[in-house]
Amino acid sequence: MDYIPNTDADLSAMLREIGVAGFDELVAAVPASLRKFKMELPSAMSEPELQRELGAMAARNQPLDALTSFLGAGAYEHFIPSAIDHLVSRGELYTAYTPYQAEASQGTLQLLYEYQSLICRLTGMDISNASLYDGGSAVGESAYLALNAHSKRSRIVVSGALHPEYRQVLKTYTAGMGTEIVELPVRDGVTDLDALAAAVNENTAAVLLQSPNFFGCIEPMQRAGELIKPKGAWFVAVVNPLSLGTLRPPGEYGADFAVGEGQPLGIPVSYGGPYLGFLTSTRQLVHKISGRIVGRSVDTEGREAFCLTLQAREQHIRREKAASNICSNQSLMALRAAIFLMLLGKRGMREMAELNLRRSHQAAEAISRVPGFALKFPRAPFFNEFVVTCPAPAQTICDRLERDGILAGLPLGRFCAGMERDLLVCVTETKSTADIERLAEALGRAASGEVQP
Amino acid sequence: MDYIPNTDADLSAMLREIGVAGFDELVAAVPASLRKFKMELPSAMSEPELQRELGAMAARNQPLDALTSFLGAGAYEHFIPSAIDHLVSRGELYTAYTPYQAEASQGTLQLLYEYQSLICRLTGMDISNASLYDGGSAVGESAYLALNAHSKRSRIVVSGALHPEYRQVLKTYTAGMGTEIVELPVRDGVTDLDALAAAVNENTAAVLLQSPNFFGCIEPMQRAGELIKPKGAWFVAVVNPLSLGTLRPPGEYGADFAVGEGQPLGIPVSYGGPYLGFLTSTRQLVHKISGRIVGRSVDTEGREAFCLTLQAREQHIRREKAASNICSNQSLMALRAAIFLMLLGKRGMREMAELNLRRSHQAAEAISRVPGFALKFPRAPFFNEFVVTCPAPAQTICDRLERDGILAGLPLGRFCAGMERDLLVCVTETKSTADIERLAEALGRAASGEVQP
Amino acid sequence: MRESLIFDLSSPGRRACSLPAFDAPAKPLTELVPQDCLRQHDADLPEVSEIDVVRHVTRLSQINFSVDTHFYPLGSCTMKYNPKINDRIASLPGFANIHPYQPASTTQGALAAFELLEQTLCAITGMDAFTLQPAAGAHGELTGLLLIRAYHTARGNPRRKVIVPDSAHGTNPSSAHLAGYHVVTVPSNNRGEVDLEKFRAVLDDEVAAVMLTNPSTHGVFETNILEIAAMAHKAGALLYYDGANLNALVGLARPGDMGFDVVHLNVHKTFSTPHGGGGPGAGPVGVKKALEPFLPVPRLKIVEREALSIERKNADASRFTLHAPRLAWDYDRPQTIGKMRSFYGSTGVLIRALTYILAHGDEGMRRVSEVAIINANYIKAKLKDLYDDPFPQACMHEIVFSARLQKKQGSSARDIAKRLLDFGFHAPTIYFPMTVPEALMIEPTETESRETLDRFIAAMRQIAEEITRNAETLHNAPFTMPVTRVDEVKAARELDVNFVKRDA
Amino acid sequence: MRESLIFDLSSPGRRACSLPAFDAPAKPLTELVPQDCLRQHDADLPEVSEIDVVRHVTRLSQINFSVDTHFYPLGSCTMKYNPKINDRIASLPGFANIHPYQPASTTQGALAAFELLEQTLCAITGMDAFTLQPAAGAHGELTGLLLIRAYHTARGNPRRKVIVPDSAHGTNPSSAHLAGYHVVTVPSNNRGEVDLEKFRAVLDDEVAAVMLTNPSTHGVFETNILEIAAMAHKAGALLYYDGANLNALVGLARPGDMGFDVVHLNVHKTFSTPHGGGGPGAGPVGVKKALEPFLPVPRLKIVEREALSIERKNADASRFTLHAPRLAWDYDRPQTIGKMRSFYGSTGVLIRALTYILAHGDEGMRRVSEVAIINANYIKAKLKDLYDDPFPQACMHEIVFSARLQKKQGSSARDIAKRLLDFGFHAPTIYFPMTVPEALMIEPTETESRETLDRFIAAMRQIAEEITRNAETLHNAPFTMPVTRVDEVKAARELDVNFVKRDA
Ligand SMILES: Cc1ncc(COP(=O)(O)O)c(C=O)c1O
Ligand SMILES: Cc1ncc(COP(=O)(O)O)c(C=O)c1O
Repeated sequence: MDYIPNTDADLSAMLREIGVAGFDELVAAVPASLRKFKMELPSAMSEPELQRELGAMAARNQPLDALTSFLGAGAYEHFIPSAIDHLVSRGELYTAYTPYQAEASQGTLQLLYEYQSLICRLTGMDISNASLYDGGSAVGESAYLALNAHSKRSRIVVSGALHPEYRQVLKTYTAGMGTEIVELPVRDGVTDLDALAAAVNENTAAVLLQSPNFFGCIEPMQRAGELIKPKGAWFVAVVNPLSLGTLRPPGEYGADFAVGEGQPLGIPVSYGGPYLGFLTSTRQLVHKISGRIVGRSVDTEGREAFCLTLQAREQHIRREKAASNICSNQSLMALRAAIFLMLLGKRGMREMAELNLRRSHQAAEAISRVPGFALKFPRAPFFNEFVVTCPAPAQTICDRLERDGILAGLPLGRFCAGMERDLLVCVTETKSTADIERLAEALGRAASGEVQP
Repeated sequence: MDYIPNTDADLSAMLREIGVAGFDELVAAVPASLRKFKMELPSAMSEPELQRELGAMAARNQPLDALTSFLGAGAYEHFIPSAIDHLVSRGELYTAYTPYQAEASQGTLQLLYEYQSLICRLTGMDISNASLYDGGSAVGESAYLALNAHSKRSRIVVSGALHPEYRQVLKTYTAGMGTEIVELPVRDGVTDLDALAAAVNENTAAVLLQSPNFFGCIEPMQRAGELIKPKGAWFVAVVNPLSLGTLRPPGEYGADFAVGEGQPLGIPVSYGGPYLGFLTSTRQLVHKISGRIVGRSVDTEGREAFCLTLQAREQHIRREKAASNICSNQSLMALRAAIFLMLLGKRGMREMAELNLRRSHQAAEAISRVPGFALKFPRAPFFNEFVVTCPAPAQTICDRLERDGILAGLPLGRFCAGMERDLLVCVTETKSTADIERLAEALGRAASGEVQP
Repeated sequence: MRESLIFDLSSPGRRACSLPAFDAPAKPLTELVPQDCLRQHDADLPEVSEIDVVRHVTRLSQINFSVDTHFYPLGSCTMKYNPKINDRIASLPGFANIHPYQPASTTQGALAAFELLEQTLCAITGMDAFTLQPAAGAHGELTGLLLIRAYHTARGNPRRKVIVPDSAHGTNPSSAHLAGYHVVTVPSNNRGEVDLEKFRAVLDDEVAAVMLTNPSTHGVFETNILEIAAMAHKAGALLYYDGANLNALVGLARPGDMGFDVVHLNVHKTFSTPHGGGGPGAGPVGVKKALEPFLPVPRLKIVEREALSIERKNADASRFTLHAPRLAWDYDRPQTIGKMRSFYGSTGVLIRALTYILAHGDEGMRRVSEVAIINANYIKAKLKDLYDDPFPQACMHEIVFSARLQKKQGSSARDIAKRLLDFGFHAPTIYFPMTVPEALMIEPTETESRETLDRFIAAMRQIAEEITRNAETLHNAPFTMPVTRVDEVKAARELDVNFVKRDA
Repeated sequence: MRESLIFDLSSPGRRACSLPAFDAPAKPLTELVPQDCLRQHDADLPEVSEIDVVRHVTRLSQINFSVDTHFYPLGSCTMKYNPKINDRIASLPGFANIHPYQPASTTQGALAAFELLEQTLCAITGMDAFTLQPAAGAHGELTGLLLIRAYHTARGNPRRKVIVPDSAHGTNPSSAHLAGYHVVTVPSNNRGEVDLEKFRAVLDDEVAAVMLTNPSTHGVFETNILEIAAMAHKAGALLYYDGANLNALVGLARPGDMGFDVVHLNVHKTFSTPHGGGGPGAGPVGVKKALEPFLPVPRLKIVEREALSIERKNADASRFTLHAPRLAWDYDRPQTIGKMRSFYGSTGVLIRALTYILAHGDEGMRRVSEVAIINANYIKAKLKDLYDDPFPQACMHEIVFSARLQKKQGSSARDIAKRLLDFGFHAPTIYFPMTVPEALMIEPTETESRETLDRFIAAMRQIAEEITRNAETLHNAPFTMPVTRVDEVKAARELDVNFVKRDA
């Protein structure tokens, strides 16, 4: 099955018009030695076969709606209003390219402008770009920007409670830059601020803190900011945008950049992608941030009109001098987030964030009551995930619950040495009281099975 | 959860502008005694709750993609190209009303004109309306038209091999018309033509034959037509439109009306509806057919333009003198069928019909080889379904196969007295050789289990 | 740019779909079926690729008005917003991909949904039982009248007549005729209601039914409804309710309580299922106990008892759970009228209606009608100085103006309708009801905001103004649509309803 | 009619979504988290209803050009048709609703899909291993260059330089810079290919990599590619392939066979995943064996052996079956460069690419490139008399014209681009590559029909004609879009990138 309208007859006629004897004449420049290979792809499938065979492949996965999942850790199961899929599946939106021709792309442009404005309102920041790839790469990108905007500095200080995958991206991204990465210890679930104060020096380009952090805990961002500012380093806040329905936004505690993963805003978990990296900054840094930016302007008749702006920052103009190489971004995901924010609105965002807060605290209480289980960081405030210490290796507990169709959370041993008994549990608004009770009971059963040696 | 933008504040302001003290003043005309009731609907659900609870309700059904089904009998599992859903889910199409205002509805109108033309090409008839409700009601409707177009005649002759539900609709529809319905016997799977010749008289308004008929057999339509014509009765052919990819179309054997169920053309089985009734006729009968019809015309500047036409036939103008009461029809389903025919195209329709023919014959052969099973009507040609006589009650056989996730077909005892051992098996292009082998094996097992008393 | 006909896009050999090859030895077709059963030439369908079809339909869709793009105040049609969750639920494989003849053991979810919908419709209308089988309003009417005929027949005399008011929708007399009845029309009085005296005059013991809609198609409440019902019942006639206007009444009053014996509902109106450019809809029919035995087959029956709990306390907001009994289809109903269509009903449409009702709940459904009525009266209040308002009382969910005054100035209801398109509004229903000259029937529904209504009102006022200044120009409206006014006379005279390629 | 900003549609108290109530005793929030963690004022998001959002986005979408509505010959972007089956497969709950940290036992289908895609990409490119992690082409470049750095570092010296041709896409030098390299530009010769002598001159043992795309952004094949590869390898440099132009080569020649050591692919170009108005795409990176140890983590590993059979014989057309081995993620890769993003890749995008590849199969994929090349040469043949064609040889899948002649007459490439919009065609890429003055880079792709190309050619010819007659008028093009030319200077000077309501 292909999607090629031209038939052999069309092609022969066209080759005649081109004035060649055949296709091979057109590609005579390709050395003959290069043309002697076998691709050995499977033979073609018709659409009914694709539906059947790839449907069967999908059926080898167990989707979250067939399980009860308490997994989070950077990818969150949330309510997605049906109108989002309805709207983003419109061909005019999802089969368009980057809006280079403003006059033929006002739909995409206005929606991206609205996305930028909505993200600014949510984060309290002044400027947002039109998207980056995802949360992890947004962290990497923020390092590029910070280093670029502080061209004389080469140290980056990062919280040990930043998502381990994000930390890994940060290191990978900066491998060629001669950057010194200093990792701060975590105490009681949050970044050690004394260590922070000690680590930030005149050579520090940026300090990266995540809140809620990898362990679900809300960091003392205000105080951290106060320690960072006097040293002139950029304060990069990595935040969960959904949490900002109820938590203090980075614009209020002095962040210079706020970045993060936009997936909670109406984007399916989809096995890790495509997601949405968002990047915001203060007004001062507008010429330093990367990625597409849409501006509001007028047309020759003075009517409101939108176009890409500040392109002089970008790779296609600045080339090797650009602060970033980003070209294609995640527009359609930004559109999902924008529609999500429009639909949830002022009240809905608060309610949804509060529901997450309440459900996770309800679950934390319920689990704490299960003999053998305890909150790892009882003093740290948290949003929608928290760490539980188990009476047995967390992986063992999870394996047991999996048999009942429950994904109890993420065993932390894999990421943090010494935390083999710790489990990161996420409880969003998708979970009911009954789900939480089921989890607590199942944990109880799994643990009592474990007590006997 | 409601979809009402106006807030209480908006409504109060509006009531003030209307000049009433409150809502109750607006509805003062409603007697107080009528307002004292309790509706007792369940309390409101938010969208996340709807997704969860109605999702759970849907999950209590076993969809065909989780089973291997050989059910047909008026509702067929066929390949549906993905582009259909993509296109008909566009809001501009599915949230529009009947195109009363032609200038604001050219999209719907042109597509319905194309639907009419496509159906004419497929059936070989001259005229098609823009849809009726479904196959069963289309048969009822054809009786109204026949009786109306032959106002002096009151007998309708109908094949006993017409789908039993359609026959029931025919009787129900004509209950108030004083119509005499004569049912023809079936011999060897097809309508007894001698009986037909005997039954058609000068008082006969119409003869209804289905091909392929309820038992899957292809009727001798040509000969039937030759018997009907001389008596001046209308020859109504009830046909499966998909079969016309390879079978002779009603336009070639002299049908006056061709009607039927359009569901095989890209419409999901959806537990029986919404489906698509189609209605076609010869040019001679154009003023006699019912339902919306779209015509091609021009606008005041001479450009091609479309509008509803021949409205003088319809209920909103003729009222009690109209031949039909149809108002809303099945436009969106007609659109699905039109897109299906565009996508399958000339070659695809032939290939798909042939695949059905081949698969069903492959299955018939395979089942015939299973000890104890035999084709009921070995001499009658068939399209994609056929009747098998089982070595035990067909219901028992089906119940056994259901445990293996196979729906073996429709046990006919329910519809036809004396056919308790007969099973109507449908095999469309969705079935593979492996599926057919699985069915044959399972039948073999079920039967051998049965042989022991 | 005009969009070509799909036939003009066709080019030999192109195709959009391929199919799996037949993977077993393929005999010649004529060994399977006789040659004379087979088609000699392929049907002359277009040969195009997928991109052609997608562009063709996408572009055509863009030149349509629709609820998703425009305010659509089409009277009697209740063009409310169609929530997207409804489509999502209806297209779950558990609903969209089940066969009507699957064993009940594999379709309990669908049966439960039907049961729940029947129960909620009973609650809303005050009727005792519902059939979900009819495919649309008119189909529901025919069902209802055949039920009435069966009822009277069972009592010895099917009776001969059906009374309908002069303001009735065309489907009412038409349905009555198809059910074998003679139609007697009763005129309206100057308040737009049934003229009670004239009604009394035509009511006799040959009247099988009186068909009304309430509010009437004049948009006003039949204040004498209880009296009419009493009179009809006294004469042995049944009262039939055309549910097209139910959007005015939900939670406010119930046809069942007014004395109606049979009602049909248009779920594509009151219950928000999309109209699809003409359909599909669904027209469930509700009846009082006495008519239940006659309902079409099959009916739902409870095989194993267990409460069907659709209750969810607001107070403690406990989770909604459906404790469904085991259900099955019952065909064994000796008094049934039979069947109105294949299978059970338009499942996909009915699931949407159920989703909508469950979303709103008791409070929400009540609010629907309240807001629909306020919105209509708001338009009435803001336009009645410029457009003739034939009935003095408050309207219900829609308002019927007459463009009599504008007609005198040289512009018709049609002109006004066409001109409205230029302002980005769909036209009201025009020339219906036939009792009102130059009728403009405006139904805003509850899903439009005050701001939208204000913009509509401003447009209507500007049009009235334009007419005062120069009525002539409106004859050429609309000015901004993809086509100018379409020649309907030519369409009917030089009938072209099936594309035939003109030879080159 | 202009569509308002969503903020202007907001009205206090309106809402589109409600949420379930919290069904347990609700403490004050401050008992859960300290007051100073909480937001003091709600974020100032719009308050609108669902119908507002649906109308807003639907209407805005209608004023976009897109592949689904228009021919989009945007050079270097491969705006081919996006098959609808791909979206359907990607949105199956089995793919769209699985969590990246679910146990492998519950995601074998996804792992098998990744494995199969890696294998097919290897087959198409002639590389030995692929990572699916990168999110786009530029991201793939950065990945590739970091791999190259790791490779050289492991050999003792990361080296300092990367050579790119002057015609390279901006992302190439930019990516090289971010990977810590100094960029050396090599000029093209008059056939649009790398100037071999100049290349030799800059090649030394501090060159880590040479980045090329082939066909180059001039749309022509690098005939010296084997020689370039040999020279680079001899100098110890690696060869990097920018896969943006792979649509010319599938089944025709493979970068792996040409000597490329690292390639990235743009699945949103060659493999038909929709571009979404700017993204998401995906940029898988393929490498030769020697670089495999450095690939980002995690990698797929086979836990339990069993052949992964992706073979399906054409001959007997036996059913395609995937015999998948048991797969898992492997993080234990000591030489890895680390991670380029969270999790594994853009699953939803990758599934679309896989669906596309399986649909075409071996033959079909080959035909893709053949037709893409014929279509481009057809345009070249039909326009080269009017538009300057800087390179004499046949082009590959795209053709770069220069509007030099038109510029002399007073119209720029930009004017031509804007005027094309009026004809219902998206504009070509303009002013890229920078090596061609007034560049018009036209890429038709294989999914456009000859008829569409003919209409486009006619439009281009008419525009050339218009310029000859009156170049001035084109300065005001487009004339038929929802807006006239947008003031980009004002946009940058009076920056408004975040809506702030002007006070009344
Ligand atoms: C008052 C009234 N009755 C009946 C009908 C017929 O309903 P349907 O179109 O669903 O058949 C309509 C529809 O327009 C109507 O407005
Ligand atoms: C030649 C070339 N290289 C690289 C890229 C960058 O790819 P992406 O936009 O996917 O990051 C592009 C995209 O336009 C391109 O055309």
